[in-house]
Amino acid sequence: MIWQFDLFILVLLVITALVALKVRDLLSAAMIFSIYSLLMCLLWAEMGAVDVAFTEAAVGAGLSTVFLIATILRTTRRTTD
Amino acid sequence: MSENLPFLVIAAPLFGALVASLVGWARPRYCYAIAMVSLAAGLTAAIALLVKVSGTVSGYEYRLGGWPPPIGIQHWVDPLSALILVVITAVAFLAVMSARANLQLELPGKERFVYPLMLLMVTGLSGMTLTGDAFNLYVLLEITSLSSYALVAIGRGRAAASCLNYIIMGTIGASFYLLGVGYLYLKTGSLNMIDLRQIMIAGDMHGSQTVITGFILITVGFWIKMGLYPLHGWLPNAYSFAPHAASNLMAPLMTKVSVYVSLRMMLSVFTPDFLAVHALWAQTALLVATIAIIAGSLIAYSQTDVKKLLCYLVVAEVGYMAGGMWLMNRAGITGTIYHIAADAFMTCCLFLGASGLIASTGSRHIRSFRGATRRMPWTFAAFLVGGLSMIGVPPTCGFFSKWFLIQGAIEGGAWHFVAALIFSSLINALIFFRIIELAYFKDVEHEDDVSHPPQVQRNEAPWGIRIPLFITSVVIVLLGVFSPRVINWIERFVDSVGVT
Amino acid sequence: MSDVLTFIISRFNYWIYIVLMMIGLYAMIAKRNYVKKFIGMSIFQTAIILFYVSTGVKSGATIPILEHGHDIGHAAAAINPDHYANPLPHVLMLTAIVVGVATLGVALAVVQKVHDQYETIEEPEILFKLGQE
Amino acid sequence: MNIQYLPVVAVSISLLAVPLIILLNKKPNLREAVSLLAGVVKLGCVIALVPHVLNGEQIEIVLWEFEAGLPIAFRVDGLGLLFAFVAASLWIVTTAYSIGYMRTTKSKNLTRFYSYFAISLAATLGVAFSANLLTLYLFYEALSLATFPLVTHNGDGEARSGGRRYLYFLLTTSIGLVLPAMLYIYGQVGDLNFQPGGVLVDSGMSQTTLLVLLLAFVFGFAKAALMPFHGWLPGAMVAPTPVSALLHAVAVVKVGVFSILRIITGIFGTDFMAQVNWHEIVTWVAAGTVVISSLIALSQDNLKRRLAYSTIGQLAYIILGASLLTDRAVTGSSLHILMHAFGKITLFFCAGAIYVASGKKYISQMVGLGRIMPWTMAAFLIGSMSVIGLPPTGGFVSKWLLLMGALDARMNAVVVVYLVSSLLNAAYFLPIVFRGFYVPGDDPTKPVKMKEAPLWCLIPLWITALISIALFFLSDTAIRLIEVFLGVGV
Amino acid sequence: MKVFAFVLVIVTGIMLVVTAADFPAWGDAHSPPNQYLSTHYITQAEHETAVPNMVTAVLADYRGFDTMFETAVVFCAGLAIAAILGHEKKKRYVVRRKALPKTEEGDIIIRMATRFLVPVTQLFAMYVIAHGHHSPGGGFQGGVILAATFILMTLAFDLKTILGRFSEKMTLIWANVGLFIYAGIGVLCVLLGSRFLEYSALHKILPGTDEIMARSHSMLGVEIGVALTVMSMLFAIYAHLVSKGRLEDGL
Repeated sequence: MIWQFDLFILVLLVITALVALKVRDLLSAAMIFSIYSLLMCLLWAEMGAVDVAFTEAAVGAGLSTVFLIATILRTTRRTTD
Repeated sequence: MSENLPFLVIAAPLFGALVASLVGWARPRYCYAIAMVSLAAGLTAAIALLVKVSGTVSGYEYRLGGWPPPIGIQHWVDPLSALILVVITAVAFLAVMSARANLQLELPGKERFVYPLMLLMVTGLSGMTLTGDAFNLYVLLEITSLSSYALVAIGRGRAAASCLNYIIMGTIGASFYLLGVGYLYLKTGSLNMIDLRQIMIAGDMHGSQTVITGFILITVGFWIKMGLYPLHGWLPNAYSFAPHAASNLMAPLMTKVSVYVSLRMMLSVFTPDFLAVHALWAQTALLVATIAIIAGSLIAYSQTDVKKLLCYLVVAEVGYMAGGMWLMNRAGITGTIYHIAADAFMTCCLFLGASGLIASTGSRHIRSFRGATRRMPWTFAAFLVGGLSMIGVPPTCGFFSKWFLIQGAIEGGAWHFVAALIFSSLINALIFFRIIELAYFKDVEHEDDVSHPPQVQRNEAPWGIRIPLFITSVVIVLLGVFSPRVINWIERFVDSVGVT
Repeated sequence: MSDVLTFIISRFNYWIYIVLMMIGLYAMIAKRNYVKKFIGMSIFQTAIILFYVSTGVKSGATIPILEHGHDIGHAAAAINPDHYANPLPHVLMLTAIVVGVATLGVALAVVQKVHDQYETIEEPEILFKLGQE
Repeated sequence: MNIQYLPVVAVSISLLAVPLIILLNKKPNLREAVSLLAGVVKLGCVIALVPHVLNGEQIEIVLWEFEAGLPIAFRVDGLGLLFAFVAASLWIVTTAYSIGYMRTTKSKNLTRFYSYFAISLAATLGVAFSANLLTLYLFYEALSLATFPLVTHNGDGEARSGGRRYLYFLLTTSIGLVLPAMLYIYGQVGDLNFQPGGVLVDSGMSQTTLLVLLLAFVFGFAKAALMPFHGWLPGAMVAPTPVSALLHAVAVVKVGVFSILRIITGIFGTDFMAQVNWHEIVTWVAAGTVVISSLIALSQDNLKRRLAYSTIGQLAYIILGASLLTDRAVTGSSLHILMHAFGKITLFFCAGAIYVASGKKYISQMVGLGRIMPWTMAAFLIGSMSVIGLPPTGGFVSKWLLLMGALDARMNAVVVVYLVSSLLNAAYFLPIVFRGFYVPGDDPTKPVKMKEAPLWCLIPLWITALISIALFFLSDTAIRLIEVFLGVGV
Repeated sequence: MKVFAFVLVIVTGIMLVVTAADFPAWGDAHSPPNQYLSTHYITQAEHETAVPNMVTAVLADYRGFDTMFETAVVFCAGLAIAAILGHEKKKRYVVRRKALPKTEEGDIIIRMATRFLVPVTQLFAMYVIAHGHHSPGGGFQGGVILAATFILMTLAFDLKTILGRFSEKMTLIWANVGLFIYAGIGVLCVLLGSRFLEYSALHKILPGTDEIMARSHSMLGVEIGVALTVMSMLFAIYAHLVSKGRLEDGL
């Protein structure tokens, strides 16, 4: 376990979370959220929680994002928010 | 087999949901029968469990997977949970009994989803009552919430829009609870409720900041879930726009079970001693509850939509229980527990009555009560029993819970809470007498024409709604008449956790 | 000074989890777009998961799978609990992840239904249209 | 049959009659016969109890135990029996009267009317026989709810607003004041039974607490219509006259004062009250009510409203007497429940008879009425005399005792209040009779034709008028009952 | 709303930050959560269940009741979404086709790649399910991967085609089968005279096992059940979300 690496991911996590909520394009937001999940999964794997990381990779980065994209394409992509 | 009763209570609706979802694909008509059978089985098992618990000293444990408690998950059945379990299964049985008539009118063709979801919800609620494991409770809470989101969103019109708010608030509440449990886990290393209490007492952790924050998170989380006043925003819209079949089930049960869990956490996990240390909390909570009661009653009084009105009454009633449990004396806690049971039946009766009214008049405006005494005397009479109980008229059960709550509040010196309880009784009286007045008088247009008494068309609610409605109103009275026995039963629990 | 630094660094996970959780909470309440709200909800939930996983970490420990697992009963006597990460939070969080994705799915389905009815997924616009009804 | 069950039968007989009344919806004669029959049985039960109570027997029965030491129970004592006798006997008379009144005015929904009437009577007797405060409270509330449909019987806008006001007043005060006070006492003392010495003696409550409790009860039992909580009574006069007569001259309002008497004698205890020394506040409130309401009554033109204000004044008499705490005053006030009931119901019956026969509601229209309806007006005179307190009517006895009681208490101001108010009573009743008999009608030249009310109305009102006179001579038994209750000799 | 949310977040945040100072240090092997139950699971799991992956052992055995409801949550979500988005009047699933369409527009490379990838991925998913006892993975992860292969196919071909192979009805049936396997194993234990989900009772009917191995084997059964439910329900959720419940055309 390398705490510098840990720190790096943690900071990146905050940044991706903020960006995902900030971008005006929902599709980008979904993709950035996917990156967030992937980083999270990396962090957990590095903390020794391999099963959780595995699940998060499949679910957070994979399925959640697919669900989000499906919804965005079925509704609207733009937002003023 | 009798050893396995706790599991039967949960498994009956769960298997019912599975079978109903399968059968519903080909033969939606059979779903109703399956649901009724499985709920009846659950109710029977719950009653058997009650009988079984009455023979034990303090309670009865059931180890799932056969593992001893802190390692595995444990069901803990004591007088309190056995009582609440019977209430839940009984109310669920009655509410689902009315579902067919409502669904035929509202959502024809969706039976195959609605019944399994209802059954899953009942599974979750019964599980929450039984479980002795803090994390297991979260999972069951989520299954309950998910099915209730779906049951709300399935409705027409504004249902979906109000459901979005419900999902957000519900998730915040559940997540707060999860986080609170995490804090306790961090400090104690255990998830079993009884174990948590013992470790906290043994390690003298009641002053620990982590435990305190955990407690606050859990309490606030369940305040959101039960819809205590400033956090109630989701409740009126979600329950009033949900299909009647769904709101008949959700309104009586969801808030009550949240109250129960909150109480269980306070008494069985954190112990009254812990709460006594932080006197400020009790004052704050009582103040919030007082505001909730007053605000809920006043808003209810200003409503013209019958279901909205009932929803705000629920908000006020939640204030009763949230305040009552913080009185932390024997009468207060007894009153709260009795009120959980009483209010479940009362709310069920009122919602059933309202749905019957809407089914036969097609309107949900309060004016549709006009002339109800002649058009639907039986439906209205049963509805009225619920209303009188809400006001607190003996011998309905509403009187006795109020009796104990006020007594507890006087003992605890919480005069503002006494005032709020009385105030809300009065407002309830105003509300229901306004309805009675509408039902009695504003019926016939040709009032002056004495020689030809107008022929009023009988327009009772469908039998499918009327039968459960009658049963509920009878139960309300019986619960009142047999209140000494129920109170004795509750006091057995209250004494065992050391509330004085 | 170094004490404070160690204190801060040793709990860095916890600080970040709080920041992420608050970001999520803020988004759930203040964001107007419902998809954004639900992204916020997912961030909120993963933050809690991060907290749980962090409680189970032991410095210098490995993943919670026995090393000589294939030969059953072989090294059982010599298991040192400090060598393996705590498996319990992992189990709990597996469940929490599933619950999270299930909630997200239901929420998004409701968003689609609302979009069908009101042609928008922005909260103020929905409220406006509800007011017009 | 065991004597214990008599009070239960007395209370429940009218409840049992309700299903029969509903079943006989289509057969008015039978329906009313059932009502009368139930009334007779009820009165029989009550009278059968009299000798037992006079012998000093304890008649007590626990119906249902709500919590350990807190039962729903009946206990018969002199005061309760006296009140029960008033209510039960007048029910029979009123039922007979309402047959005439309701049929002549062609009222509708008579089944509902008789049913709720029967329920109200059950609740009234329940109050009379209550063994503890909880039982009393429950029947008190039941009475409020059961009389609501009667007050709003006409169903028009006026009736509804009057009924709403009625309910708001009664429920607000009873739930808002009596219930918390009762719970507080229960929490502190753990006993709500009416006991001769009161239950609060050894409670160690502070003076302020006791004052608050006393005021909560005195004002909380708003059926007693003590000012400023009297507003519902004139409003409730929109009800049909039989209702006003029985409920608002007898049952409902007397339940209010009866409850206050019970509180003073059974919960506080007269001796303890005297010790605590707060009773004078009640005395002055009641005295004020007596004078003010009499003055307001003078200014009323609507006959029923004048009677209503008169009732408010007479009720305050009773409370005033009770608050003096001397034996003779308390006896007098208990007796006044009986005497005033018969006098006032006669007056109400007359007002109703006048309305039925001539359609007149206002006193200013009643000029020369004595020639058209001599029998009615003669009865009115007797009723007035009883309320004013002139011999040979029952009212004289009770007022005399009250005056003596005030003298015993050395409250000369109260003596003055009694005398002044009696004069005022005379001032607002006697002119009606005088103008009825001696001032000629609109057109003196026109020959006067007698047009009396129907016999079903006339006979009951003469019965009550005659009983009013009879009570002057028969007051001994009543006084004995009260003495047994108080354990004193006057 | 924004100001309110901001204040709320700051207040909650401060409360949590203050509390975090009270936490045991991060990575401390002697903090309460890492001592009490953790020690038992780490040292005893293999003795008691014969599964070296402690996560699987805790998930499927010690806390098997949780996991059953976790599966039920997925099931519930699938039903919920079908209920919310489902359209009643239309025909709900298309006629089953024998083969994938040969000539359609779209990227041939993607389709060919999918054809190669799907079997391999599904094989891997089965490995993940079956090998969950010894390596990271298990029923849930495997189920998600299986669902992902179906989603991949809908992306490469189209939704109708795939629904022809794996219709909504089939997803419902398989999801039910999955949960029935799980709960059924639990009930079987009851019928054999033990408590719910007490797998050791199954050694009476599983040939050649003792109580411990029975636990290990039952866990595999349970994992398969989880995988079936998760696979079919997640795919059904996707199918509904991507077509707004019409189940006709996907992305």
